[in-house]
Order: sequence, then structure tokens, then C-alpha cells
Amino acid sequence: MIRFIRVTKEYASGAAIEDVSLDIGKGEFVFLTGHSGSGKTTTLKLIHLSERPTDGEVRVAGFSSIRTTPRDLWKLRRKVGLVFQDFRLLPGRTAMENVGFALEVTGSPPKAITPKAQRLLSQVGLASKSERPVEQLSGGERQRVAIARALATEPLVLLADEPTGNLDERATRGVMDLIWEINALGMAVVMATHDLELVRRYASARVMELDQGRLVYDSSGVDRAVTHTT
Amino acid sequence: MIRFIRVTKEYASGAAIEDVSLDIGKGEFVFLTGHSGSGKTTTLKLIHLSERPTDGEVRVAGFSSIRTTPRDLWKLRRKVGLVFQDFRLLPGRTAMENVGFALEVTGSPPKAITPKAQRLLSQVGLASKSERPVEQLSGGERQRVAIARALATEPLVLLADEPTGNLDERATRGVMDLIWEINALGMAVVMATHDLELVRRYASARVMELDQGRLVYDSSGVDRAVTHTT
Amino acid sequence: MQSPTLREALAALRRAPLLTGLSAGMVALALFVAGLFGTVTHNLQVALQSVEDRVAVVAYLDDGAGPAPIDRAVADLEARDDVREVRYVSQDRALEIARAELPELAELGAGLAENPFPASLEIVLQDGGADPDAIAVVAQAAAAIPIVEDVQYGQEWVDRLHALRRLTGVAVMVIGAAFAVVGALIIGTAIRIAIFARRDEIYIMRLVGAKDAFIRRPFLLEGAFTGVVGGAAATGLTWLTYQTLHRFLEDLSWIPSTWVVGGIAAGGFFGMLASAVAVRRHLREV
Amino acid sequence: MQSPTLREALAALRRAPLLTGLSAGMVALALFVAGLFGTVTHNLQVALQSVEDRVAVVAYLDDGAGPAPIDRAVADLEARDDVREVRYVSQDRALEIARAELPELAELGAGLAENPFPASLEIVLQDGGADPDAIAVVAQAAAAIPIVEDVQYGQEWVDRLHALRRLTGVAVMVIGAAFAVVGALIIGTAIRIAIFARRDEIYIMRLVGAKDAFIRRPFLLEGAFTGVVGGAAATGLTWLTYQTLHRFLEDLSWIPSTWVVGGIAAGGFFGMLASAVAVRRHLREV
Ligand SMILES: Nc1ncnc2c1ncn2[C@@H]1O[C@H](COP(=O)(O)OP(=O)(O)OP(=O)(O)O)[C@@H](O)[C@H]1O
Ligand SMILES: Nc1ncnc2c1ncn2[C@@H]1O[C@H](COP(=O)(O)OP(=O)(O)OP(=O)(O)O)[C@@H](O)[C@H]1O
Ligand SMILES: [Mg+2]
Ligand SMILES: [Mg+2]
Repeated sequence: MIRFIRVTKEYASGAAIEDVSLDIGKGEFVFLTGHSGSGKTTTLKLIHLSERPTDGEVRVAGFSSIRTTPRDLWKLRRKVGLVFQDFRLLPGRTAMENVGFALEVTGSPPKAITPKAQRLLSQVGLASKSERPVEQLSGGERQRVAIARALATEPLVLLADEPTGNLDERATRGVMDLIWEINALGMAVVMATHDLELVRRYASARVMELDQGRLVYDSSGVDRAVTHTT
Repeated sequence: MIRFIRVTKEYASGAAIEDVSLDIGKGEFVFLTGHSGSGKTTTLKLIHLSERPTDGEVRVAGFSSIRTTPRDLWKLRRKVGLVFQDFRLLPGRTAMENVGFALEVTGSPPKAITPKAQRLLSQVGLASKSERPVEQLSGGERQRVAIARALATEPLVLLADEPTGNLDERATRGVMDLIWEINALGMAVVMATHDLELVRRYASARVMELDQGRLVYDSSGVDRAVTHTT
Repeated sequence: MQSPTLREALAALRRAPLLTGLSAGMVALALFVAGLFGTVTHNLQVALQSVEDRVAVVAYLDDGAGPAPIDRAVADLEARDDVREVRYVSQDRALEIARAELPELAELGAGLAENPFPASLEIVLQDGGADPDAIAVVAQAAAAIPIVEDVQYGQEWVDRLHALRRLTGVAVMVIGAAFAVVGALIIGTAIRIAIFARRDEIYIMRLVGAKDAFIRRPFLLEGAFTGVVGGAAATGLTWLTYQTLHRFLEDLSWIPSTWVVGGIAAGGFFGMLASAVAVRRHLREV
Repeated sequence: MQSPTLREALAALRRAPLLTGLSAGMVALALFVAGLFGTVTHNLQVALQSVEDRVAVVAYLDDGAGPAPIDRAVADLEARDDVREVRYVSQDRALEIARAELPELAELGAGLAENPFPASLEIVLQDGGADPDAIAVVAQAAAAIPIVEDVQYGQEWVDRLHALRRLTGVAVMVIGAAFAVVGALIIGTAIRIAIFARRDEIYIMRLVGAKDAFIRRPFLLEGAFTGVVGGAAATGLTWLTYQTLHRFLEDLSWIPSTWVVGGIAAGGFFGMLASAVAVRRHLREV
């Protein structure tokens, strides 16, 4: 599903990712941990090709960082759900519209859009606020809208950057359970987080740790087999 | 220092804060907790008067929400340091410039600005990245720039909205120690957080809990005396 | 739900009415300038035409020519395709005209033993006849008539008019082109700024998996809308200016309505085009 | 560190050169239109002036007037404050002129027993003398000279010229005002959009405790800068257009340099003012 082949990403200021190779299979659940600035966000950006590696190759759902042209990026993006560290919702639109937009863009039948978006928003606990412009939502509420949007298109891979950074324990549990459930149905998940508590709680997930751009730990070691338990 | 007198804040969609009275003294350290959407951010906004109460009165450092005109807001703002849930750094500028800007605005002598900003950035662990435009910083790095900026002007009150939401354990400890230290010198701190771990660790701080806009718990109870231990 | 394109365009209008309004206003102003220029050009054309209409070949007649041969000469000349009208000017009338046009001649008059002005035929050519060659042909035909003593056709005037036509032609083209470029740049700029203000949004749309065409379409619609609204407003402004001027300059005439319709349509088309260019460029940059 | 105002303004330019460039470009275009209008207005003035210069009172002399009284009459009239020049036109010269101006008279000539045109004095008035009343005074003075038989001053022409002056005055004012408003709106709009694109920044500055004046100053500087750069660019564009037209219209003259300097200064001042208005409004809204 996701494969990094000796990937390096250099910024003007230095390498954010250095010589990382990894392989994430269909339906795997991976926690990406590491200190602030270790390269978690950069790794996720490389996966959905909003950054291209300066060296090496990234392959995701059949798309290669070497061959995919900017014109074709949308095809990849429809297979990848994104939750950003800074939410990135469309301003001036309601929670509903933000989720609906992702569905529309990916060509859902117009009739199915509203009920589906509504269902997702209920699942993240925002049913009552679905008609609220996102500017009028609290930080945690926005984050949940972002999660609902990412899940809306039933992606093959979910990339989530600190999706629980603004959530309290209850909301975190709700969101995690939802993602865990969908993951069980076959969606791969890569979640960047520094909440070690969370990592410990979902102990059956695979854990990768980055340090200064290098992959320093991978719980599945040499053996890449997936053990998924609910 | 901070006093809410039966404060209510109604939005079109309902009350975000309802009939809250509180009193925070000089040099107090307060954790503001509560579920997502319970009104933590709104409370902080009311304190620095970027929102005005629809009912009741907010008094902060000698300024009243009833009498302070928009023209005079800057005077209040210079006494209040702010760390936002979404950072709110000035785009296109370096970490250094962001911190320096706050100092400049508040009338620091030009010569003192650079060394002071540099010192603050070192304290949050960003010495080596001070000349980097903030767009090129990771989430946690941005958050620390925001914290350095808020502390730069030596405010009477520090308002911090989930200041550790994007920080790993190590960075969290660094930042908390810094804030705790400055608090010991007399700066009041109101920190909204849902990290109960953090609240437990700094057990000597006062804790207030909001639920659906109401103040449902205050650890200092009737007795408003401050017990500060390091 | 309505069509996504329409909805997005409306959403943009709803979210940033100021921005859309300002863009439309800017386009209106640019097109207003074009409208004023159009009015000037149109009136220049009208004025030139009326001067051209006065271009005539004058055939001076023998002093002794009788009414019958004169009538025949008139009829012969009027039968020609390239002649619109032939006017007979008697000796007396010629003197009168001369007196009115040259103050010095007012002194003349009864004092003269004999009227020194000959009778003449003024031959007005068909439209577009100000071409020197066409005039020469008519002049030759007139000279061939026996009672015609001499033919004059204001060589100097014809040449001058021709020069004027060329000149105004060039001026209209140069200034018109300048205005067109200005208008184009203003519309393009307004839309680039509108897009600039919405760059985050475009970026998010791409991340969510929107095709470029999907992102582009609402902007095109918005551009066309802006152009049409701007064009209509420009027409209104031009009309107001025209009305104000008309009070003082009664000769002023309103531009042909085809120009108005064409202008508004061009505004719409152009707004769309400018949007397309701006979005394409922006999408390439992100 | 440099002055915060200058640094902030430069920072804006550095961070969003596109936006600043576009604003300056828009201002340049607006002022370019003003420049073209200025060129037209200026040349209209020049043309009117040259027509006015031709307004003269003509005093027809007795046929028998000798050289001495004529010289005295010329000297007397030239001594007047409101007279610029007096030209003597002999009988022969009058006939020559008449022949050149009226083709019909070409037929005359040797055939005439006696030259029917009287000699005359053409009295050219001082600048601004086209006022009908002023002309009447000079005409009376001329009529009082014994050898003067009659005085003419093209009543019709003077009236027409007066009407034309009034007309162009109105037209220049109306169209000029329209252009000024257009320019003002474009500059204001460009700067409002620039501010709109930076609203987050302004908001953050306020939260950090910046005084309104502190926030406003860089925008004012930026506005002034935009205005001056726009004005200079507009001058360049106008000059290019002028050069192009000049090749065909040799009579065209370049606008006075005071206008150019004034225009650029006005652009700067105006850019600043527009910024001030836009920022003030924006700060009130936030
Ligand atoms: N656009 C950029 N230009 C230059 N350097 C960058 C850019 N984006 C990130 N970096 C640097 O690359 C390193 C890795 O950044 P990244 O955002 O991947 O960290 P992270 O692991 O997500 O950290 P955090 O937990 O703080 O979000 C950091 O040192 C950061 O400063
Ligand atoms: N501008 C607004 N307009 C309308 N409703 C708002 C607005 N801002 C906040 N709200 C609502 O007020 C309530 C309290 O919001 P607030 O941002 O204070 O929550 P919070 O405690 O900070 O939550 P979180 O932990 O998720 O950041 C929420 O229900 C939110 O939807
Ligand atoms: Mg990150
Ligand atoms: Mg909040």
C-alpha cells in the first residue's frame, strides 16, 4: 500500500527525512511517533505527495512519486484521507458543507451526500453542529470535522496528523474507536502522534518512531506481518 | 487580577459561557479544563476582550469589559500574553521576527529586542531555528514560537490555549517548566488544557472545570488563597 | 443540492461579497473608460461622416447658360451611381454665400457693377465618395458637359479629410488598444487578487482530491458574472455621463446599441478568460 | 533594526510582491487613463488658444487712406493695453487672401476693373481677449479713428468660440471628474483588497498589543509608495502613447511637466489617503 524506498527529503534548512525505507500493508494501523520536528508531518506529506522526495521513491496505492504528474495528483488524493495538524477546513462553510464537499469532489451521487455527511458528523459527535460555519466551532470540534471529512471518501489510507491533539479524553476515545473500526474493514491508517498514552492503549498497532528524520524504531521489526485485534 | 462577575456569552447558536463568576489573583496558576466545546477558548477570549460578554462584567488588570473602548484595547493586550490554540503567528516572518515584533510593539528599546528574543527562543528549544520563516517550522515548533512570543512582553497574565497540544513529552516538560518559573515571579497563568496528565503532574495549581459553559468545579473552592510550590 | 459550480460561485459571493463586489466594481470602471472612449470614437465617426457629406464637386457654369441645358446637366449627373445629389447655385446665391462667409465681402455688394461670381452645380457624392480617385472620375464627367466652364473639387479639402481619417483611424486604434490592454490587465488583476485571497481554499480543494477543472469552473463563472455585472454597470455610468454631456453638447449621439450589447458580452467573455488565465497560472504555481 | 514602519512596509513587499505589484499596476493603469485624458485636455487647450489667437477685430480703411495716418492708427492701437498686435493688410493682399480661401474667387482676378476689397487693420487682442465685452471696447476705439470706415469682429465667430469654450470646460470637468472618481475608486479598491488579503495579520498585530497607528503606518507608506510607483509607470505609459501618436499627429504636444510632477505627487498622496481610509475602515470592522 505504502512503500518508501530510501527516501530523503531535504529542505533548504537541512534534511527533514533521511534515507527512510518502510513498507505499510493494506489495512495496517501505524502510529508514527517522535519528538517535535522529527519529521512526522513531512512523512505524511510525502505519502500524499504534497511534497516530493529529493531522493528515493515513494509508492502509494499504485502511484509513484517519480511518475505521477501534478495533473494526476487528484487520483491519488481520492484514495488518501487527510487529517491535518491545523485542520485545513474550507473557511466560511458549515461543517456539513466541508464534509459534503469532499464527497462531491470525489463524485458521490448528489443524493447520497447529505445523509452520509450527516452520519459521519454524528459519529464524531457533531450532529447538532453540522450547520455551523467552521469558524464558529471550537478547536476540538474543528478537528472532528476534519476527521469526518477524511473518512467520508472511504479512502484506502487515512493519514492523520495529531488527530487528537485538541481533543479531550472522551472525544479522543470516540474518534479513535471510529478510526479503529474502519481500519478493521481494511483501511490502512498512519497516525502521527506524540500522545504515548494513546499508543500504549492501542498496543496491537504497529509503532514507528522517527528521530531527526531517521526511522529509529519499528515495532513490527523484520517481520512485516499484521496482527490486528479489536 | 482577573474577575468575572456573572458573565454570560451568547453566540447566535446559544450560550458558550453561562453565568460564570470567578476571581483569579496575581501570580496564580490556573488550569482550565473541560470537554471539547465547554467554553475554555471562549473564557480566554473574554479575558483578553477579543469577545465581550453579552451579560455581566469582565475585569482584567484594571480594565473593565464595560468601559474599555476598542481604541484602548492595546493597553490591555500589552499586559496579557496570549498563546492560541492555532498559534496565530505572523506569516512570512521568521521565528525571531515574530517574537521581536511583540517586543517592538510594546515599546522595548530596539537594542534589547534581538538578544531578548534570542534568549526566549533558546528557552523553548528553538535557538537553532530562530531565523526560519514560521511556515517552515513543524507544528510543535510553531507552538513554541507562540509561547516565546507570549512570554516576551513579561505580561501580568499569560493566557494559554492548549499550549502543549502539539508538543511531545519532552517539549511539554520544557515549556511547562519555563512557564512555571515565570509564574513563580508573579505572572498569573490561565491555561486551557484537556491533558489531565499535565493537570495531575502540577498538582499544586488551581483547577477550574467548565461544562457546557458553566463553571462546575474550582479546586480552590471558597478559599481563594494561593499555594504556590515549585 | 444545486450544481457544484454554481453553488461554489455563489458561496464565494456570499463569503466574500466585498471582494467580489470590488472586483466587479473594478471591471466596471475599466469598462466605463472603454465606454467613454467608445462614445468619443462614435461621435468622431459621426462628425467625420457629416464633414464627408459636405465634400462636393463644384462645376462652374458659363455665365450665359440657360435653364434648359442646366436642368439637363443636373439630370445627367444625378443619373450617375456615384452621385447622390446635385444642387444648383445661382449667381445671386453665390454672392450671398460669399458675403456670409467672408466678412470682407460684406463691403462689396451694390457697389459692384456686375456680380463676379459664376453660377455653379454642387455635386454631392455617395457615401464613402471622399476617396480622391472617385472624386476625379465625377469631376471629369462634369467637365465634359458643354455648359460647364470649370470644375473644382477642393483638392486641398479632400486631401486634408483623407489625412484626418487616417489620423483618427490610427489614434482610435492606438488609444483603443491601450484601453483594451488596460481593461484586460485590470480585470485580470482583480481576478488574480481574488484568487490570491482564496489560495488556501484552492490548496485545500486540491488536497481533498478535486480535479483542476472542478476548482476552475466556479472561478470562470464568477469571472463571467463579474464581467457582465461590471459591463452593465459601466454601461450605466457611460449613459449617465452621456446624459450629462448631452445637456451641453446637443450634437452628441449615443453609441449604437450593438456596441453596448457587444461590450457587455465581451466583458463577460473577457472576465471568464481572465479568470481562466489567472486560475491556470495559480494552479500551476501551487 | 530599521524603523518598524519602513521594515513592515518592505516586509509586505517581500512577502507578497505579487499583491503589491498588482496594486501598483492597477494604480498605474488608473493614472495612465488620467494621463491620456490630461494629454487630450492639454492639447484641446492648446488648440483653443491658437484659435483664440486668431480672433481679431478688423478695421476696414477708407480706400484713400495714406500711409502716414495708417501708421499713426497702428501706433495708437498698439499702445493700448488690451491689444497685442496690429497688422496692416493692403488691398492687394486682401484680394490674394480671398482668392486662397474661396475657390469661387479664383475665377475673379484680372477680369475685375477694380479691386473690390478694402485695405484693413487686423487688431489681435491680448490673451483671454475673446470675451465679447472686451472685444466691443477695442472695436469702438478702432471705429473712432477717422480713416476707419467700418469695424468688424466676427460676432458669430466670437460667440461660437465662447460656446465652445464653455462646452469644453463642462466636458473636461465632467469627464475629468469621472476619471478622478474612477482613479480614486481603483486605488482605494486595490488597497482594500491588499488589506483584505492581510486581515489575519492585522488581527494578530492587534492581539499582540499594537496600537492602531502602528498598524496603520506601514500601510500608509505602502500606499504612498504604490501611488508614486504607479504614477511614474503611468507617466511612462502616457509618454509612450504620446510618442506613438506624435508620429502621426505632429501638432500633438506633451503635457506640461508640472502636471506630470503634480500627478505623481498626487498619486503618492492619494495612495496614502486611500490606504488611510481603507485601513481605518478595516480596523473599525475587526
Ligand atoms: N517547508 C519547510 N522548509 C524547511 N524546513 C521545514 C519545512 N517543513 C518542515 N521543516 C523542518 O523539517 C523538520 C521536520 O518537520 P515536521 O513538520 O515533519 O516535524 P514533525 O515531526 O511533524 O514535528 P511536530 O510534532 O512538531 O509537528 C523540522 O525541523 C522542521 O523545522
Ligand atoms: N464564533 C462563534 N459563534 C458561535 N458559536 C461559537 C463560536 N465560537 C465558539 N462557539 C461555540 O461555543 C462553544 C464553546 O466554544 P469554545 O471554543 O470556547 O470551546 P472549548 O472549550 O475551547 O473547546 P475545545 O477544547 O474543543 O477547543 C462551542 O459549542 C462552540 O461551538
Ligand atoms: Mg507535525
Ligand atoms: Mg478551544
